[in-house]
Amino acid sequence: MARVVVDVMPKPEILDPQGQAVAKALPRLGFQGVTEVRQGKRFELEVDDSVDDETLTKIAADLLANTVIEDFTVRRLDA
Amino acid sequence: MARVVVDVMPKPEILDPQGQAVAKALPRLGFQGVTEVRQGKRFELEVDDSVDDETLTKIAADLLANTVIEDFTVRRLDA
Amino acid sequence: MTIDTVKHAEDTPETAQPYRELGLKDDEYQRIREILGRRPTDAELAMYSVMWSEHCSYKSSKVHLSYFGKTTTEQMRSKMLAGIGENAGVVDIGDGWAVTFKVESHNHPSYVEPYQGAATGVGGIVRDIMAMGARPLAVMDSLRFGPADAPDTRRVLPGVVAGVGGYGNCLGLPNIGGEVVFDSTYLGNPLVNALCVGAMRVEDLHLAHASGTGNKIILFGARTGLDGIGGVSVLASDTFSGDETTAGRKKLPSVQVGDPFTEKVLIECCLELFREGIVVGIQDLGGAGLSCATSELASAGDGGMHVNLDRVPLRAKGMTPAEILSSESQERMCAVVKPSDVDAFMQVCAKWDVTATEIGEVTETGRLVITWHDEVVVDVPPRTVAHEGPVYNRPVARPAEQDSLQQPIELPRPSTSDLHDLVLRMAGSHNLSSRSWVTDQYDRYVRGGTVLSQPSDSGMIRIDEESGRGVALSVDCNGRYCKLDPYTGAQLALAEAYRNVAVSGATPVAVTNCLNFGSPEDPGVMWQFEQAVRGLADGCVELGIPVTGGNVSFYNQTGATAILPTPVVGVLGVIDDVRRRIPTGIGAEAGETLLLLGN
Amino acid sequence: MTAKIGVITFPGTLDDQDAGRAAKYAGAEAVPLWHADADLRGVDAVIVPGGFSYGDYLRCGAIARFAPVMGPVIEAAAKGMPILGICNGFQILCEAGLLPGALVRNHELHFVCRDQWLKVENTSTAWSSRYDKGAEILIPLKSGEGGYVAERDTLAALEGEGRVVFRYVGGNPNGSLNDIAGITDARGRVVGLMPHPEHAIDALTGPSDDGLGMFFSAIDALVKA
Ligand SMILES: Nc1ncnc2c1ncn2[C@@H]1O[C@H](COP(=O)(O)OP(=O)(O)O)[C@@H](O)[C@H]1O
Repeated sequence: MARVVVDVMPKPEILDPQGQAVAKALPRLGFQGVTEVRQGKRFELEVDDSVDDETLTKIAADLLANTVIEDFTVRRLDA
Repeated sequence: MARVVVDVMPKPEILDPQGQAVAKALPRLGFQGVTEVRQGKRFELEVDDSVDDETLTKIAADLLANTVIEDFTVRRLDA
Repeated sequence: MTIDTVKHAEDTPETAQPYRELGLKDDEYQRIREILGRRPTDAELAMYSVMWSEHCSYKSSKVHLSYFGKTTTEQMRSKMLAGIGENAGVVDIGDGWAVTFKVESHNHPSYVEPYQGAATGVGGIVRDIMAMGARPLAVMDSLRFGPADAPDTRRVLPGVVAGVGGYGNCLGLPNIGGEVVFDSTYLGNPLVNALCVGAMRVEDLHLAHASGTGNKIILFGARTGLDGIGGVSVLASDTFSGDETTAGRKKLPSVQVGDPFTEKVLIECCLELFREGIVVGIQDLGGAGLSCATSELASAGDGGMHVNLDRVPLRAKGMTPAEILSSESQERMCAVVKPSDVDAFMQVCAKWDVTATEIGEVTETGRLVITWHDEVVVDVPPRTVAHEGPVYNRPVARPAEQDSLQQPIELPRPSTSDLHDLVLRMAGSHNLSSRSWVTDQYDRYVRGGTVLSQPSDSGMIRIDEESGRGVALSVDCNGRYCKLDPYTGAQLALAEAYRNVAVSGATPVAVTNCLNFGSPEDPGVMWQFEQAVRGLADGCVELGIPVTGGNVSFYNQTGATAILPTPVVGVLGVIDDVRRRIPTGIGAEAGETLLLLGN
Repeated sequence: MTAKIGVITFPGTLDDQDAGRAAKYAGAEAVPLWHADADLRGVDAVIVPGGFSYGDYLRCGAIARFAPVMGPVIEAAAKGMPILGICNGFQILCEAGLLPGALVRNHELHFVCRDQWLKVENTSTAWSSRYDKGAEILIPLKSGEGGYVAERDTLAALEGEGRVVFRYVGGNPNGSLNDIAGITDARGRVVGLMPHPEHAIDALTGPSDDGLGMFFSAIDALVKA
């Protein structure tokens, strides 16, 4: 068994309304000094040891991320 | 300037319809061996050096996560 | 970075320019050189190429669309306050109310990225309606996909429906109807046509023009980013290495991401600006971004315009003037405001937390001059960009296969047991099954004025809460009929939409359309197009209601195969009291008599 | 004297006009309240209407709950003012801590717009006294994040104290725990629900006029007070 994390973030040049909403809200709530916010997704997967890195990348690219507008990274956590 | 990542995940006992939907879809797409999926959010913040850890935790707890249903972690990335 | 200024262009007449990559033909490029008396700058080339594209210039359709104007009589025009050529058509519906409506395609973007493509399609048509001075009141969507069980349909359809819903729901516009059609010709070319309807008091009608020397040009709404830059990136790639953060970045995805929240706030902000009476002219930023907004405003105005492009608030670093002019960032508007009203304008924007920036002013030079840090990068006669683009008389030829298509086939009379099976098969077919999977994802209640929506034949909304005055709308088309006979097929689409509106109790008054066809370079497609336009126009004369606007989408084709000719027709009807609407459905009471009308 | 019911508008609020119209249909005066004003303009009750405040991109209601107007709303709630949160308003009240629990993505991940039957479970709140206990009412539901969740103890307390006001019947549309459609605070003055009573005030524009009962109930509660 392994624990895998896939992080999916909007591509840098793509508009991120979610991150923007947070960035705009912070000063209103009295938090200064946060200059940029981007919001993406984090997936935590439990996978059998039989699942190789290539498969994980395919899962991320095909299902978890929309590669037209998002980038992703896959990493195994140490048990 | 520092880069900060806040990960927000649904609490283990709370229903996670999005993670469940992914878990269900995987075998249909021919991917075996993924036994559990949870979906949360990942925030990437650019913050001035003046922003201390306590403030970051407050931002995460007050705004980025709803602690009734979500857990969060805050970490600074090395530049 | 070096910027290609007008002066630089004059000094370097021989510089090779990537006009072909930008979609311009040799003779079109030559014409630009003649108009300017020199080679265009990068920024000018970006502007001309996008404004002279099929999508913006209607260069292949113009000669045919003029038939609408020729056939519209004074009688038909009597209720029309604005027609073809404006952002959207406007009709007088009585009691001092004016209604504006239009349908537009977002086909290709929805294939590339279904959710965002469909979402920004809704966003774009809503801004068109807003630019007339109206409050948007409802949306509809007319959708076509490949076979329901094809893998690509499974990718495209859920995303499109979620996108239409996601954007419209978040904007607070009820979805009051539409279509979902499946046919194999749409597999690589799904159609996403979105309609918006809005209303205003007659005296609040706004037209897009920049007049009054000294008046200020204000850009407001979202910041400008690298959205939809696509082809324009070729302009810089020669000169710069592929560093992602500066100009010369690699080819960017021409995908725009919508932000419906920003648009909702923009709507409320615009309506407040209209109420305050401080807007001289207004234009939405659509397909061709600032290129379109500045050249169209200037072209429709009475003088010239000067724009300081470096004032435009940007979202990305290192954008070039060409990129800024071509950016398709969503949720932006451009207004012309008297200098004495600028403060008041800015205050309203501040109340709604909308970014607003004065980017230029109306001049009396008769030219559109755009500067970048005090250097002139564009200096053009605005009409040559916006209204005097190329016009093509493309070859038209009736396809040879048309005769065989129309061969009558002898069909055997079905037996009773055949009919039973047939009815079951039809009821279970993808084209006739329930649409609730789609419509259940759309808010039909928001605003509290929806009187009819799914599963009714037409959508109906109340406009005046006191009197109950309202409008009904239906969009329809059967591409298979249009393939058999585009002239009659277009008339059938018109007749169907007309009937759907009439049976709800409303009186049809106006027509809009979205003409989705294959490549205009195929004479057979051009023939379908010409026939459909004539059929629709002649049908309108017969019914006595005018076409007030529309949209043309060409190049819907995969390889040599075009989509079915799909002239989607929208009909608007007026009802003086929505309480007298006629709901769809039979069998509400026992003993009802069923009558069949017509033959 | 006519009851004054305040209706809050946040950036991105959509059903404020509708909530005001419903209050008027029931005979109250509807008073618009602006998110940026820390003032309730002397109203007797408050409705936090539906929509997508700030786009709801982060989490529904997460940003709206910090708006200046929410300060006095929280104070007024403590004093027993009737407060109704509808859909996004319900989410905001949960985020603000005026109601327990939270709302998550619908279990099928789609936005759902449908005419929904609800069972009225508690008729002693400020917003439900006009209904008969056990009555079934038809109200539009339209939301993408309407699944009610709470920790086990919270849920047990809500059920034990009879604080579930409305329950979905005829199928659970969004995966809400215990089919919960709406709940109340301990005193029965603050109520939040996902379905939209303001869209069910006239059979012309809604599936029924069953929603009017909530607004009449509030006016009754104000007259009694
Ligand atoms: N894409 C859509 N968006 C909104 N409403 C739709 C859509 N497709 C169908 N509808 C609505 O669903 C109902 C049924 O559609 P349809 O089966 O095409 O009806 P009909 O065959 O009577 O035109 C109609 O009220 C129609 O407006």
